[in-house]
Amino acid sequence: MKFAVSDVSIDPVAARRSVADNSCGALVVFEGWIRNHNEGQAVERLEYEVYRPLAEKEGARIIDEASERFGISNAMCIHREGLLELSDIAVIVCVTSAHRSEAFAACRYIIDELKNRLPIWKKEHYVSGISEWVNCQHCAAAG
Amino acid sequence: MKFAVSDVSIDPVAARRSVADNSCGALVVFEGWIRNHNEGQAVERLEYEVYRPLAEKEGARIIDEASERFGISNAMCIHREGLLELSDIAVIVCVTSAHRSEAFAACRYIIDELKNRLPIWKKEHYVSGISEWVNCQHCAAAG
Amino acid sequence: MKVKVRYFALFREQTGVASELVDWPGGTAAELFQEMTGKHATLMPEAAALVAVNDEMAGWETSLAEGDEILFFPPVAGG
Amino acid sequence: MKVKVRYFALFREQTGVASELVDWPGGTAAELFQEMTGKHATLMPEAAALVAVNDEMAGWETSLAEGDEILFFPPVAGG
Repeated sequence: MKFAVSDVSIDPVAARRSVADNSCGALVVFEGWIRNHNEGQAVERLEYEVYRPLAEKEGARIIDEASERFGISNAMCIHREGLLELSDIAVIVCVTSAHRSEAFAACRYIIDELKNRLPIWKKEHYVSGISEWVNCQHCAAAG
Repeated sequence: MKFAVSDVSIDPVAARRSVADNSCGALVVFEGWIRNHNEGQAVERLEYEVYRPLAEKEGARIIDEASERFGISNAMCIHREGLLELSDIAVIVCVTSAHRSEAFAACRYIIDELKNRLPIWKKEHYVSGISEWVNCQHCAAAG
Repeated sequence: MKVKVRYFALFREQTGVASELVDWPGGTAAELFQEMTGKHATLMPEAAALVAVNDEMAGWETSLAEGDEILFFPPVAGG
Repeated sequence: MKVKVRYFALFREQTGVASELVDWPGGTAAELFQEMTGKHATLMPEAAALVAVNDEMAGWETSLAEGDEILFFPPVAGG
């Protein structure tokens, strides 16, 4: 399991453990959390819709690309779907390697590519009662 | 406690928790682990010597610099001293911020500066029975 | 030519359907998107959207075949 | 002029002492390092080492004063 979509809470301890290996000198972890504000709006909770068949295939591909490109030891990622509350972990990426530069670069690569390429959509529910699909309001207005 | 030297095992879960805050959307963690090889030698265990008064002052300064420079929310670091075994955590850096770019940049800055500036020395004990102060053998030979 | 079209997230809410069977003269993914934009009147410009055909990401110029499953994705926002 | 010199890691092993009191004519940190290199015959070139005076990192050109505590650091290797 290099890439997974989960409909239950992400366990960061288990994620970290899954990439450990005593040939590695460096671990870099990225976690994306649900924060209480976005673009000036107070956020109450958030909903991720994931198209799993393609997200899983593309997620695994991104991790393979990072492995080849940066020569890391291990990498994994879990992305949530469903309803999330403040402070929940939306996504975790863990990378290990012999030295730290590759681990930093690969972790950054994986999260950047995931955000651009995976068929995942985020609907923010604001304290005001309004809800909105993130990244869609401007395009919709232009359409 | 932004920067600490510890003579007991580092708890990565407590470290992570200490920087959490629901205005943050990103957590980046770096952990340095004792790996089983260095420059072609099989490593058995490792010893860190730390000059605490200066390490603590300089460590806190580096974290302040990172906070100012990258505008992050929270950052912390713990560095071990004493005898460490394979897979032990030698150092952990945790950084949170609203967005991921600053967290990655600040985490990288902190670990790079720590390695260059803190009065900490590492003696590697190899499986061969030899032990050596890291970064010192070449200079000593030249002297 | 019959194809199946699936809508996600904002597109599903705009069209009011998760999927539909479409019988049309055939053409590219872009042409089908135009067709559906006309039908539902609410989809955004294709430049902002993505398309996948049979569970692989595809370009808008892809020619569609009988029985293809076409997925229209609004801008993604993972992470 | 009396100063206290402290040695760490490799330097402590090379000199065989963790610290010593030195009575010398005075001068810069670099000059004291040369003096101690002569005495112990085993310290590395100053370019590879670091010096701190009274618990603050210092330059090799720092002039030392009576009672200063001078710390000689071999190359650091944290992390």
